[in-house]
Amino acid sequence: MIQAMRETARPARAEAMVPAAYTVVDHRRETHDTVTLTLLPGRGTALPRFRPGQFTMLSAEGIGEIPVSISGDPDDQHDGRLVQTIREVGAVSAALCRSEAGSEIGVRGPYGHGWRLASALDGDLLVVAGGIGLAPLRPLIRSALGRREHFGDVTLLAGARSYADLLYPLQLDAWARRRDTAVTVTLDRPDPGWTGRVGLITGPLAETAIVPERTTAYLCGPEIMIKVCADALAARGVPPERIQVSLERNMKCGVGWCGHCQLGPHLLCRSGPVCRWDAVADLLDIEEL
Amino acid sequence: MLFDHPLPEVIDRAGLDQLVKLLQADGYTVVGPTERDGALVLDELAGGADLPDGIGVETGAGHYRLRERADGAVFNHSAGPQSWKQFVHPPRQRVDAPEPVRRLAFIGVRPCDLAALAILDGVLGAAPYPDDRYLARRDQIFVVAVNCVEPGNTCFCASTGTGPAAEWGYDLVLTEQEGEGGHRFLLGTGSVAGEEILDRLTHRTATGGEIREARRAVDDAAGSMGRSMPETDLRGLLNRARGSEHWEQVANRCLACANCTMVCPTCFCTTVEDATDLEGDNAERWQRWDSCFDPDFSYIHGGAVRKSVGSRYRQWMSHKLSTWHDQFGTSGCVGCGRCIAWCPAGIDITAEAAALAEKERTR
Amino acid sequence: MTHKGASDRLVAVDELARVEGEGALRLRVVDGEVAEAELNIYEPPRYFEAFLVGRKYTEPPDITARICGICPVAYQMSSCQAIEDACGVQVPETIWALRRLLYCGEWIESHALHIYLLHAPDFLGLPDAIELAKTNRELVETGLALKKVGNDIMEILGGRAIHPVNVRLGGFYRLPTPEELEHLKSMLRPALDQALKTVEWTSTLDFPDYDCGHELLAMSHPDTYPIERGHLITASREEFPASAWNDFIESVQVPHSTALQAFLRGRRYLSGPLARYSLNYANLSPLARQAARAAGLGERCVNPFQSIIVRAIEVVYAIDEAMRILEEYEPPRRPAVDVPPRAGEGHGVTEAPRGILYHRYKLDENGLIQQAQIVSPTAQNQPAIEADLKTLAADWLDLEDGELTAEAERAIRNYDPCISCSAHFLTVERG
Amino acid sequence: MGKPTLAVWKFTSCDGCQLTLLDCEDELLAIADAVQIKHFPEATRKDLPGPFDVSLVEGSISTPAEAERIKRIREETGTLVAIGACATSGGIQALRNFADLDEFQRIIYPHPEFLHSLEQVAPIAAHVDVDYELRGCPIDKRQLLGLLSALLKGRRPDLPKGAVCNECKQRGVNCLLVEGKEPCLGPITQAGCGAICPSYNRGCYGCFGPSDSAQPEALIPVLSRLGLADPDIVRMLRTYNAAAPKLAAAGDRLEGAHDDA
Ligand SMILES: Cc1cc2nc3c(=O)[nH]c(=O)nc-3n(C[C@H](O)[C@H](O)[C@H](O)COP(=O)(O)OP(=O)(O)OC[C@H]3O[C@@H](n4cnc5c(N)ncnc54)[C@H](O)[C@@H]3O)c2cc1C
Ligand code: SF4
Ligand code: SF4
Ligand code: SF4
Repeated sequence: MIQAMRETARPARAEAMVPAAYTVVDHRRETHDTVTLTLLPGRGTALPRFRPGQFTMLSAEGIGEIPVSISGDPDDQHDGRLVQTIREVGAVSAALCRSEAGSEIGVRGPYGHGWRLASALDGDLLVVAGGIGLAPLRPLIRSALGRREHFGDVTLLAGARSYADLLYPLQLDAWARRRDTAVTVTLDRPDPGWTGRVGLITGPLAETAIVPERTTAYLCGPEIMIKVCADALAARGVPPERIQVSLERNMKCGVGWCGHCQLGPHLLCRSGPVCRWDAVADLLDIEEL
Repeated sequence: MLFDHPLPEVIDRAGLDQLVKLLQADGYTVVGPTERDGALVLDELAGGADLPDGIGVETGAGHYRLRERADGAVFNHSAGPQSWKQFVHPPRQRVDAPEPVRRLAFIGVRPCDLAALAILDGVLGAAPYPDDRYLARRDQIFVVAVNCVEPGNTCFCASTGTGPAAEWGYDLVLTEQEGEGGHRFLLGTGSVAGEEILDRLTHRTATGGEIREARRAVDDAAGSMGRSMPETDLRGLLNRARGSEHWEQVANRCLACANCTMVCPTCFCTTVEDATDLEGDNAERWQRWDSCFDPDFSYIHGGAVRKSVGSRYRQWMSHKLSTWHDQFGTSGCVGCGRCIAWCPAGIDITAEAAALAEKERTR
Repeated sequence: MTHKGASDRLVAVDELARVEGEGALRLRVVDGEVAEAELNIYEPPRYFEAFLVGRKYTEPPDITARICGICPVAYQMSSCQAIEDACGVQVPETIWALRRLLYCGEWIESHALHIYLLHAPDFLGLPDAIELAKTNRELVETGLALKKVGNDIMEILGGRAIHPVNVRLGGFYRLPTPEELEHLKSMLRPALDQALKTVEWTSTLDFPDYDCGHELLAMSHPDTYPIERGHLITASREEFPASAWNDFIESVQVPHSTALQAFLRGRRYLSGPLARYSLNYANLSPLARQAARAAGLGERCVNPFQSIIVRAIEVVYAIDEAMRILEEYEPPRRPAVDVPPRAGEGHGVTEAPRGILYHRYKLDENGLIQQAQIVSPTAQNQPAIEADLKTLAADWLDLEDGELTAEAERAIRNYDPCISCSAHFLTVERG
Repeated sequence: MGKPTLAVWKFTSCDGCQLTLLDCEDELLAIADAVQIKHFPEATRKDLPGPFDVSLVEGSISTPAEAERIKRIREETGTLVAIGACATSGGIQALRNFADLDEFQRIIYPHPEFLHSLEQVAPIAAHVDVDYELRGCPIDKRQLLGLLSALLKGRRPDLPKGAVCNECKQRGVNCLLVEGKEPCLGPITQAGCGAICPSYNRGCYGCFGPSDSAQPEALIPVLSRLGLADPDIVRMLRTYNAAAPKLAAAGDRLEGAHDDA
């Protein structure tokens, strides 16, 4: 290998890989393992505006960088704020969850294809969220409710393991109190005193009345949940191109250079994470793709 | 565009040394094939004398040997263990600190490898998120290509449409000739920078005979490739083969050692790791080559997506020949044959493609 | 509970610190006399000699290196020599030079480790070198820098410092490049100064007056200080070649040890720095001799406490010698000569940093090992260590248990015992 | 908050892996600054009681007393790291798992009754849970430092699971197998050493043990083509990590194939 560093022309940058410094201005514990951070950019480092369903790469310095969806309100991006909800599953997510107000973290993005809402105009929206999957769906719901008059029925089904694991319970309550929105929450393991639904999300989904030709569905959660629900909806006649799912694969760069997030023809950081069901249904059927 | 050039010029073996010197004088670090530990590797050349005169190679599946040539040819060898990728997309790089860029001159880039550079340009250099580091390095490279007149046993660029003639993407292009008239190189230019260098080289104009001979040699090369990809729609074939039981069969032979991805001139995958010193200050972020054969490559919380070796081989081959089209608009394979030669188990991508095609035909 | 001055007491240290491997120490005092002094070697046996049987003759250099992470080169050199001897192969001088250079690396590393990290704290009443660094960081840094130079030699010549990979029968897998050798030279030059300073510093320590009365056994070579080659000599002027080892040395198993103890025609004996120095003073380099004189040492030194000075002198020698080898280096024509197998028996003996290491192999005509015998330095020194303990302890009976054990541990550390390698060797069965 | 505490333990081994810590000459004092060393007999007489944030455990379990001791250490340890081939697969002494222990003892010792050995030499993970493993005979210094700095920082240590071949290619070392020069276990051996042996023109002898995806069965024909006889291949698989299940199984099958023939 060549060692000598002879001629030095202009130094190379890797702009796309260098995170912008953001400050944590709010640290809110959602559940025992999940935290929502509100981030503000440092001077002159604000990133472009995000769209619902997009994600950023968040860095904990010296620990690592991971993809995290944006869970804030797309209509409230003043000062360049970002709101992100992180579940602690490993070293980097744990370090981010520990980031108290005032600390700094690195942010790149926003990246990826988000939820398509324009194509659902005048139709019904069906949102199905499992666990942490509610986080990337929240900006979508907020966006839709902010333009409520453009849509027909808006239905949200959210599943969680237990009440303690349920994300944004107050927010869900507030949505549920709206007359123009139907919200159903189901728990795998009900707590004593829980009067709501119990069991997998497929139960309420089957019972939800839909007009397939008017419905656009938005799904996010564990891959197996996505598959079962999307298949059920397709079987009930919702056109696969109107079922949108947000998928997860390992991501190291978020910008299409690292090759990790492939799902067959897709680089999920670019053509995803939100994909149309017709583009991925067959792929998810294949084991270990 | 050797043959379209109004009149190709000719330099002799000494002219090649002179070319190396001129490039060095212009501040380039000249990199080219040279012998080390029983293979032709790509390394910095002190001068033209480091080029492998008279050394040929004998390749096969999982097989590579140097051999002495009867002639003094410098560039008639193929499928070394390295590719130019290592210079434009190095095995390890820090991504959170600027890095000085060297001016490199590549000598002896074969057409398949020119195509590979073009593919990397499309992967790493393309909008909306170009890799500035890659582009900065790429920007500083002077390319001396060679037309291929002697394909090896593992070569199949004719069937991937990426050789044996260098079409574009070079500053200078050489065609090596031996025999009557001595050892010489026809020289064409592909850029202003190339023309400037040519002006300073001792050269003469090529004769009609020499040009005709060069054209014939390259044409012959197209017909004498050691291997070929089956003539079928590979993109569709691999698409349809996702569920094939063939992957299991390959898995019995595959070592999952990642050699194919490391030697491939277009495989670009990387991973990123943070590092700190013991005090915990001074964080650094490093990118290094990764491989779809690595167990952690597809890791997401809860476990890897591709656990079996078969699924990893399927990922690799499908990406090269099929899904690369979906992602980057071209095939990811340029027919250089490195993955065949440098697979310790001798697994051959052309043979596996043929086997898949055959299975589909007989089903 | 036992008390100082009690006429019957038992003092034990279950896990000796700052020695390589696992050992314990037991002193039993009966009627105001030291009745027993034992160095218990309880390191679990690893049965090397047994599983070497049936392996190929090319394997012992790598396999036996795993007996000891502290002196792998010693194992590689003794085993190469023994097997080359069995196969009747002579290795050219150019390769011997490289082997000696590699071995110098191990001496420098191992001695620097012992002087600074294991032994020095004893003289200063500290638990370890880390405490020492708190008051004298520069000193510890000097020690670490010296140690590193030893490791550099092993890394460059051997591929890595512990269990080097580059050694093979007949020579090496690959020769060092000129750049690598240049790099070594540049590392060694400043190290020589550090080594001389080390001798000076060790000579200022306080040493109890104590001459051990052991027989001495060391290697000897007509032209050089013994490292990787030579025959055996004793203080009582016996001389014998490696091939006569088993005629002179006998190994005995004792219940308190997984190591077999070695005796020279029934006598306990000492091997290692003191023996080497006292029997080979004349063959030290002028610089090393000068350093010895400046440190106030005579041509003979048999005070085990002063072994720290002798080690420092040997570090000077090893650096000096490494520089000489590098100056005179001529690359061998090939990295290794062929060593075709044949039926036979061979012996190899070299001077590991802490003493003599003997290997013997019996091969069949296909080169499969039929029998292996290894005698490690600490197995040889164990009887001498126990004898020292017994003698010295008589003077310590007034001490508290804690102080007494500290003194006893110190007496053991004088020998830089390597318990990892001492456990479990020695073939007793013949044929 | 006090400094994180570190303990280094030895079981049946050669001391080489813990020596690797002392071989970090440039970093040793920084380590001593960053952590409190509570137990490390090779380096200090100090011996402080647990709990220990991190325990580095060298060596395999080969006696009943060791089997007891490792349980106590596990109870007192936060992050337990097994270091080296002995601790991660049993090491070279596990060769006795393939032989008759009684006979082994008789070959070496006149009085085998003084000895206490377990029937099988086992890695640490066979007796207690292990959080991380550093492979190698011995471990690699950079990996050790990387692990320590990662644990101090709360980062997942970067311990690649792929084969040594990755490192050959990234360093620009030519392939010995493909060039027909030397048998090499690199394709089935876990990366981490930096491809030391191939860079010295020597085939990897597998001291880092089988890689996560190792397929010894796929390598056997490659080695045969280089002219190795089956017993040679069995010996190659069975040396420093003989008891690693994948290697042991492949060796057994190859040997079995012979017994049948
Ligand atoms: C597009 C996208 C959006 C996401 N949005 C969120 C979100 O809003 N909230 C949230 O809590 N989590 C989200 N995740 C998952 C989150 O990225 C992982 O939980 C995280 O990478 C785990 O990293 P770790 O270091 O904490 O854990 P470890 O399990 O130690 O992971 C080690 C490494 O593996 C990789 N990895 C592990 N799991 C995943 C994964 N699921 N996806 C991608 N890479 C992974 C990462 O490179 C990580 O550094 C999202 C993932 C993707 C791909
Ligand atoms: S897939 Fe193989 S033949 Fe194709 S470009 Fe890569 S290495 Fe060359
Ligand atoms: S030399 Fe060995 S480790 Fe290196 S690439 Fe070849 S097979 Fe793999
Ligand atoms: S190449 Fe193989 S044997 Fe050599 S050090 Fe690395 S893992 Fe160990």
